[in-house]
Amino acid sequence: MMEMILSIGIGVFAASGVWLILRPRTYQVIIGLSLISYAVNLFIFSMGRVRIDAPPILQPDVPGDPAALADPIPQALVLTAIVIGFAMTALFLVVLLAARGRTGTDHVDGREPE
Amino acid sequence: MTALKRVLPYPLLFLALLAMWLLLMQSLSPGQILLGTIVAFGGCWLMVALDPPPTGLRRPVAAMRLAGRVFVDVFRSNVAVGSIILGSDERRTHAGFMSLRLDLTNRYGLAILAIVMTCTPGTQWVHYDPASRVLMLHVLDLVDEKQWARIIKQRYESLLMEIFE
Amino acid sequence: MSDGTLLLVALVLPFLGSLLAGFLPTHARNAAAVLAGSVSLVGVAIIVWLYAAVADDGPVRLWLAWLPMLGLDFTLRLDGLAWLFAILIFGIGALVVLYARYYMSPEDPVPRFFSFLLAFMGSMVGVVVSGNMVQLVFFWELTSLFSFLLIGYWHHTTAARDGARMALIVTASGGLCLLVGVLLLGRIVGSYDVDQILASGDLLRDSSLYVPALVLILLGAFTKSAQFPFHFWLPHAMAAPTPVSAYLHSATMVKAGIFLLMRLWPVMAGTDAWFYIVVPAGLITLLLGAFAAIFQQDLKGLLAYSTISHLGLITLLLGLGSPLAAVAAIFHTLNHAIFKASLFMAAGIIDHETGTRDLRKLSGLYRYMPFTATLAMVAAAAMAGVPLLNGFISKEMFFAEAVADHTGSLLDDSLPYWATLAGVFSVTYSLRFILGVFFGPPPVGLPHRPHEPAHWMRFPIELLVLICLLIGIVPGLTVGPVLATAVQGLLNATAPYYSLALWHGFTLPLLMSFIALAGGVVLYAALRRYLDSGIEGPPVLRELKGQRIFEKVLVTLSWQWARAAEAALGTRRLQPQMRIVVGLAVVAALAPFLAGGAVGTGTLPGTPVAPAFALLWAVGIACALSAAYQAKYHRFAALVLVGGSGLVTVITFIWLSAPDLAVTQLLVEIVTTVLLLLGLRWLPKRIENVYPNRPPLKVLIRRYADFTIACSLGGLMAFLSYCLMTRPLPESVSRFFVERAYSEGGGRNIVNVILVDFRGFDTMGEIVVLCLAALTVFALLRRFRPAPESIESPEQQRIQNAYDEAAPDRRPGDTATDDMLIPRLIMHWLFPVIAVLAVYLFMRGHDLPGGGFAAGITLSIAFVVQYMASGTRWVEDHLRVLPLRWMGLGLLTSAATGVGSWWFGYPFLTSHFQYVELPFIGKMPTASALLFDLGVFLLVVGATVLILIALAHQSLRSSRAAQAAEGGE
Amino acid sequence: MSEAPDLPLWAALLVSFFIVVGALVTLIGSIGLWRLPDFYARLHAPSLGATLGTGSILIGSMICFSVLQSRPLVHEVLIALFVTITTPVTLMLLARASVYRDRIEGNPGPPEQDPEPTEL
Amino acid sequence: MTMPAVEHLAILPILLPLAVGAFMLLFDERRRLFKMSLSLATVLALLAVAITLFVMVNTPSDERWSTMFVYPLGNWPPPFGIVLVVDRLAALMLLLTAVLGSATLLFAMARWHNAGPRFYTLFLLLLMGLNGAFLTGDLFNLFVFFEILLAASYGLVLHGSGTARVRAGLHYIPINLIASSLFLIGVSLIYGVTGTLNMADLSRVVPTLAPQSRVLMEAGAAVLGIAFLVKAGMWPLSFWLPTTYAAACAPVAAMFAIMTKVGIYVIMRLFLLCFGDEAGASEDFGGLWLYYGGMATIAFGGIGVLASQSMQRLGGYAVLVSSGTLLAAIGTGNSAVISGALYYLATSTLAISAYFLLVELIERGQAAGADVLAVTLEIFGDPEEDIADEDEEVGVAIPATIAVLGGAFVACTALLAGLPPLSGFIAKFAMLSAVMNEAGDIDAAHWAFVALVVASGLATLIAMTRNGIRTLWMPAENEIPRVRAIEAIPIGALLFLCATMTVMGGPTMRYMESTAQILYWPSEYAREVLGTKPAGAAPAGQPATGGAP
Amino acid sequence: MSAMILGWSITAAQVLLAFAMAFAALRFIRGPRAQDRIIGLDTFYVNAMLMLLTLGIRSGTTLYFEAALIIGLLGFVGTVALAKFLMRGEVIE
Ligand code: NA
Ligand code: NA
Repeated sequence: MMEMILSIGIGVFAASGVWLILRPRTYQVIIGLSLISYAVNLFIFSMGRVRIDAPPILQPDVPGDPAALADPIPQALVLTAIVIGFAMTALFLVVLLAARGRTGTDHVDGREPE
Repeated sequence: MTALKRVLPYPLLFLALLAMWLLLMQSLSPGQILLGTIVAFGGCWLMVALDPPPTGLRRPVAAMRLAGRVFVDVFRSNVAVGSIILGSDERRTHAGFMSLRLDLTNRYGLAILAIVMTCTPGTQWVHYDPASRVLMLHVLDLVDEKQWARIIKQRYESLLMEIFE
Repeated sequence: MSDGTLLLVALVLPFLGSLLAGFLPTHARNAAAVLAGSVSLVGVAIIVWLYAAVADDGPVRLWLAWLPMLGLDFTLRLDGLAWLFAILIFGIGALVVLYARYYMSPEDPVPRFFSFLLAFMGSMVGVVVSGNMVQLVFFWELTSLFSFLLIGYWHHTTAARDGARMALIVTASGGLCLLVGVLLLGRIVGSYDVDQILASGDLLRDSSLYVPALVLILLGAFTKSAQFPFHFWLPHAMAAPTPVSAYLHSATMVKAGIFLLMRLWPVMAGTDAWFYIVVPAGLITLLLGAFAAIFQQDLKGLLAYSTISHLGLITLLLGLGSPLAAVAAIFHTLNHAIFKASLFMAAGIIDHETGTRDLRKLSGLYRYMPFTATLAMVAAAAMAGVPLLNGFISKEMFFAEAVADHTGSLLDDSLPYWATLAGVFSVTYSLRFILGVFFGPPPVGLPHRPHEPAHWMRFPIELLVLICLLIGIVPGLTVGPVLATAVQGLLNATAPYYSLALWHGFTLPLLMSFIALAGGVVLYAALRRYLDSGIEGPPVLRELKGQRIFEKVLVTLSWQWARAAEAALGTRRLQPQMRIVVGLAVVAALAPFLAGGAVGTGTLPGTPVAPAFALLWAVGIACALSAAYQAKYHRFAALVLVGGSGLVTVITFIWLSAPDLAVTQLLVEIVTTVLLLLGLRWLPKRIENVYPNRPPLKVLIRRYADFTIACSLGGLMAFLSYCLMTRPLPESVSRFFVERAYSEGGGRNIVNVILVDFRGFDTMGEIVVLCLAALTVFALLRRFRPAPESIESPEQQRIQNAYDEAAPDRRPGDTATDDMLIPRLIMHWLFPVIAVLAVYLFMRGHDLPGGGFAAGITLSIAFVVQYMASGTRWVEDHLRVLPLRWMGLGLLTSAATGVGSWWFGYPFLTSHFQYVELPFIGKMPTASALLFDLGVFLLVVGATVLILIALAHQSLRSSRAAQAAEGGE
Repeated sequence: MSEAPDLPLWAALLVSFFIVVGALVTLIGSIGLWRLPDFYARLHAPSLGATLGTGSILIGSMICFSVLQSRPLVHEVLIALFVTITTPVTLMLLARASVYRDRIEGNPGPPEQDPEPTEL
Repeated sequence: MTMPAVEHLAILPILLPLAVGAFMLLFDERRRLFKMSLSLATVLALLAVAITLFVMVNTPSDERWSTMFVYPLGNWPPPFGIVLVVDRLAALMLLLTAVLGSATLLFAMARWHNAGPRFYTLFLLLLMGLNGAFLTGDLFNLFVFFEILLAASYGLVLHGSGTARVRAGLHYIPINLIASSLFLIGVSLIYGVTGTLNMADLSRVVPTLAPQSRVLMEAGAAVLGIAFLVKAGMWPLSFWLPTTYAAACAPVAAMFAIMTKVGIYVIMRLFLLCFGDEAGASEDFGGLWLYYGGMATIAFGGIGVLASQSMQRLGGYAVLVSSGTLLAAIGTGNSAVISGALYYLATSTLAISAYFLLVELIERGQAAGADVLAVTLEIFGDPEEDIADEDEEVGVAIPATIAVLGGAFVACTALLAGLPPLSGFIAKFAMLSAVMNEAGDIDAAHWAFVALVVASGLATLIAMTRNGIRTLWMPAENEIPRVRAIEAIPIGALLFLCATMTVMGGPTMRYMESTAQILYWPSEYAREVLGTKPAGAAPAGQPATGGAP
Repeated sequence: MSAMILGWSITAAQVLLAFAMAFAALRFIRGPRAQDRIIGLDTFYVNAMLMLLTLGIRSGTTLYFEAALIIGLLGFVGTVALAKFLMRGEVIE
């Protein structure tokens, strides 16, 4: 079942991401955030259920039939989420670079643990 | 000619972009042609800012011949490399580097040559030194360096020089 | 003006005066004093004027709506009890002002002093005239606040700071308890109004909440009135200027607690709980204070402990619960205020004129200041309870009440002995005060040569001592009516019979008085040697310093324990915080399942598996897991692996009918890769594994915990998404969009129509986020300071440049140029191609996958490709990109499109589209949404380019910095 | 597996052939990526997918859509063109970078100096 | 029939800062005066708009229900399109934001605006995000506005750069990114179960859900709740907060006083809308968590206040105390408590904001390293010796600046500790009296709430006295801080507002009461929102049959 | 009949391509050198593009074309950046 595969995929992405955001190095965190954002995007997407060959794009001169098309709302939400996720990745990257520059370490606390 | 250049700096590029637009739009309607013209025109002017070296495309026929040769070679070398990949371990041990001096100096010609080298599996452009005009290659099946040098120089370089110089 | 209004004036006037005084210039000493004096005198006048009304017609009231819904209205209520306190507050206030005018040094910023004093006076009046208990608490806390400022007036000394802080903390905490107590009162009675509360005695005493309310209210009263065990703050409040002590610790601040006990006496007293809490507290305070007072070496310290002792006495009297005891309490309150104020002032004069208050240094002052000495002696005698002085009468009443039977308990029966003992002590410390200061050999080593003070400085004492005498000799004539009114106010009923006569015959109390007098003299004689030895504090209790204990407890509780608790309950590290956030999210999401029952998978038939899809996800999962594994030591690998996961996501979007998502995700993927790579250069070299063999157990446990958390969130998300995917879609708002995307939104790509029309507002917000991120990146990078070891150019470049330098015919950078020769050419020519693709994506977005965002990212990739091919300098010589302008224009375009609909009378962002007939082209749909999308496009280009380029510029800056450093050497 | 579009049999066969061949060639290339012994040898492998694999599948796609929509649909040419133009950029840089790295680290593989030009 | 022009006011709190912020991007950073005056004009305009809206929701008109109006963006009818909803609560929050915005912007103009590029745009966009979050009636749009205000806050936290700020950002940002991910998970789950994103519609759907769907919806709401609670600062999700607030520059920290309130606001709104009395089986879902979590937060905040060495950090913990109090108050589910809590919300926001501004002025004159608290002195210092040393008991004439700062500090202390005479006292009294006057016995939980509120006030008092004495009363070798009028005026204005709230306690509290009552009436809210019809005939190109199917 | 043939062959092609992707992924998971990973990713991109094309053929719409086109034209950007980083230690100089 496609649903099962997709949900397992979401789970693994999320788990890997969470594992990484719990690590001590800033780079691990940003990679983790990327993975989590994949997982979350797919999760949102999955709320529209699994639809194959039904992109929410209307054929010319055919009235829209909700049953024949994938749910467009989750897709629209994911699009927004992707953009915001990108913005945040960029921002966090620069913050971690700044922190690395100023504190001399790439530890998430801005100082090496004793 | 210069007047045309002033309005339309890169006519070939213009045509290419227009073609690209029409292909993308999958349409030949007048509206799309008009729109494509505008877009392609804009694209050309963008290119002006980058100020690339002048092209010297001279012989379209030679270009067609080159394309034909490459097409055939691509096919052939795909088979060759495929058989090496799937063949015995021993067949995969003949790889090696080689160099050859090129007579071609036109950058566009070199670029095409690079594309050709890459497209034909089995040869890989590694480095070209414009000062000494030496091209270093990596060849997957380097049994006879001379033969590879011959193929490159005779099958491609000569045609490219015809086209660009 | 009605009586109520007059009362309001009396209350407001001090605050106004305070405000005014606050604005006087720093050394306007006379103006401030005149102001304060006038305010006090007007207060006295108003209160005196109101006496007739109070005595004849009962309480004077004023009611103003404040917070009626909470039962808190601004209510003033002046009954006999309040009247007595009010006259004390204003009267003694006036005298203190006069005294302070002379006491305070010209260098002191006196207006501030008077400002605080007036504000305190107002608060104190507020406490006594409040007709609403919450309002009383309101003013109660104000007295704490202003007394803090007064005690801390000389805040350049440690003693003043500590004393003020301690007083504030103790009394304000008491005030908080009082607030809760009053809230309980309100709950029981159903009102905070004093009249209603006074009318609900039985209801109150029968309530199950009576004891908690009582305890809380008593906490308030005891802290304020310095009852044991909260008495310790008072001696340290002596760090205040003497006028403050004379005011706060005779008539006002400490009497607020007494006032409260009296105010609630009719409804709360008389129970066992009351007796067994109040009486012991009063008794211990009485004895302890008196005993400690004997051994003080500081004149004001002695008076402070004596104050504590007298407050204990009053409390004890109130605790007894009999009306007569209450009469005695109120009378003693009055008397104590009078003689204690004069004594403080006298002590202040001594301090002022001699420069010290130390009893070890003071001696024989009588010959230098006989007049002051006489006054002080009279006042001290009143304190000691010598006949013909006011203290005597109230003390007699106290003794009588001590003898009388109240509960018949052991405590009750033993009271006469304790009372007598306290009398003995009070005689002793009074003697000590008189004999130690005014008699004996002439003083040696005083800072100043003593002399009589200015007459007007002495005047307040003269007046007060005169009152002591008058009350002491003719009590019935002088204080009788006032006392009667006050008693009526206190008891809230007709007063019992009591006599103010001096002579009641040979009674037990008289005997006790004589025993006290004689015993006091004997005790003083016996202690002479010990006292002269100069040891500070009483023999046994010397080591028991309230302040030290308080500070120690306070520091332990409020600092050390707080620090420890903060560290134990919180963390400043990121990892635990992340663990908690994720862990709690899992718990929160699972909680409904525990409560609401298990939820099975849905009924929707599953979609048949495509083997390639399964295989694809196997790859995706492997990528994610390896990324998680590699990110620490192989950053580059992790980046590539995340790219792999991203691509699997992209294919999934396509597979499951979401081409728009795929396009966008793909483009973002590319830009993100470049972005992270740009950052990678500034990260430190990864040192190798610190635990080459097996990590320590602690680390292992942490890793297992993290693993568990990670798996649980992953499992949760998998479970939830599976649950949802196997359930049929609910009837959703999507139908509306699907049906109208084309007819009303003018686009066939429903997702894009949602983005730019139905939910265009989201998109506007989303681009604002992108804009903000770019601005932040820009701002941060302007101040970017790379770590020292990453300033120099990367190893590859150094080697290649070194090679170029070594070769005679090459210049540094040639190698790079050679290597990039052909890629650069190709990448240049791709520039217009990618730009055309961007235009295409933009134009088709409304009908097919694409749109402003995708187009914007595409165009910015076109720029980035040029930067990669030719380097920052070259590109910026050839292309002028002003990303901030693009961003501004983009946002403005989107916003303006939205505003455009106002013109037609529609809400913001109402879209408008129609088919336009264009020459050659034919019918073209033109939607305002396209303009909106143009804004999105412009912003995305600007923001993305800004982010990437700002990062890229750091290399330039740091290479410049490195060159500068080299040049400098 | 029946969701595929309904084409005339000849077209279906043709399309099937092209895409299966293309996929197969691509797979062989990718296997090469795995099987070939060193990095420089592996450099040759992706070209299979990028040229013959891509070309074949694109031809399949062109046939399919041209038949489906009854008009020549050749926009896939663009993909072929773009892939052809862009692939060398990556591979050239990669090969060069690898040579540098190997030389710096003294790995066997690339010669210490560029080999002498082969003269014909 | 077109839309009445006055209704466009609803969008202005979002549009105005956006447009001006964007406009300023077109100009170079060197045009400071221009940007300064433009921004000031904008925040003042926002204030005017907020006041107008505030008055409007309080002025019943014949046509509409008296207390709210709905702005359908894009003229799409709810629940399909996004709507802005101006009701009493939203108007109150808008007003607070505008007040804080004006005060802190004025303050920032003295010096902080120079500390980094594009301050004004960041600041205005923060206001946009806040206003949007308060106005929107759509769950996903709320996410977007959350992101706007967070993104702006990231920029503003880092404004001025410096190690401390960067370090704080290094925690603040990822934690909030995770919270945002949770937000998305929650929202999408709710959408997946209910098929709607409109909050009013949601309140209509929730009671009708089948049992299993209800559980799934609640799971979504719970995850969403965690996201909000991170922002609201509930223990143990709030450790980032004091560090962040302490690191941010003063005007930013002062503006942040309302950031936690956004979380509170949303929780209040959604909790009462979806899990209120009319929510059927889901009634009061999560109430206990809020209650106990809130109390834990008060306790932790109080501890932190005591344990803080720096004044800014203390302010951060005061924020936690305030959040905890509000959360617990919401958790009681009692409308009287909520109205007190709303009053408290306004008071504590103003007070904390004033405090952060003030602290910067006070500490401006501090010598470096003066931050280390002289607690040891308290234990080991010998007062007797000190008297001997300082025998000349003459006060030091403190310059007027210190006096004014000191006065303001006392006012802030009173406000934060809940002491008279300012509105902090009334706020606490209102909540406590509501809790204690609930029907039935006062149970242990309520006693705990009362005790915690009182104890936290005491803790604040102790800590602030300690800090105040250290900075304002210790013999100063510090320079007297140079304070400009535009720095003092905002503080004065904020404190003056608190004083006004005390004196005008009756009307203010009445407003809060009616606000709370409306919150307890979700069906009316839903009716009003969902009953909104698009304006007039559809524009050209749209068929005239607009409206819900 | 023809749909079935096409269906099966598309499925077969997809499986082949998925295996191709798996091999490419194996290379970038295993390395051993950074350049191996990049080349793996580059191949992965091309394979993904082909996969998208087969999906397009199966659905009979050209809606998925844009995504494939973008990989074709822009897919190299990421790998070029990686390669340049390897070569020069910096993506943009
Ligand atoms: Na090749
Ligand atoms: Na490529």
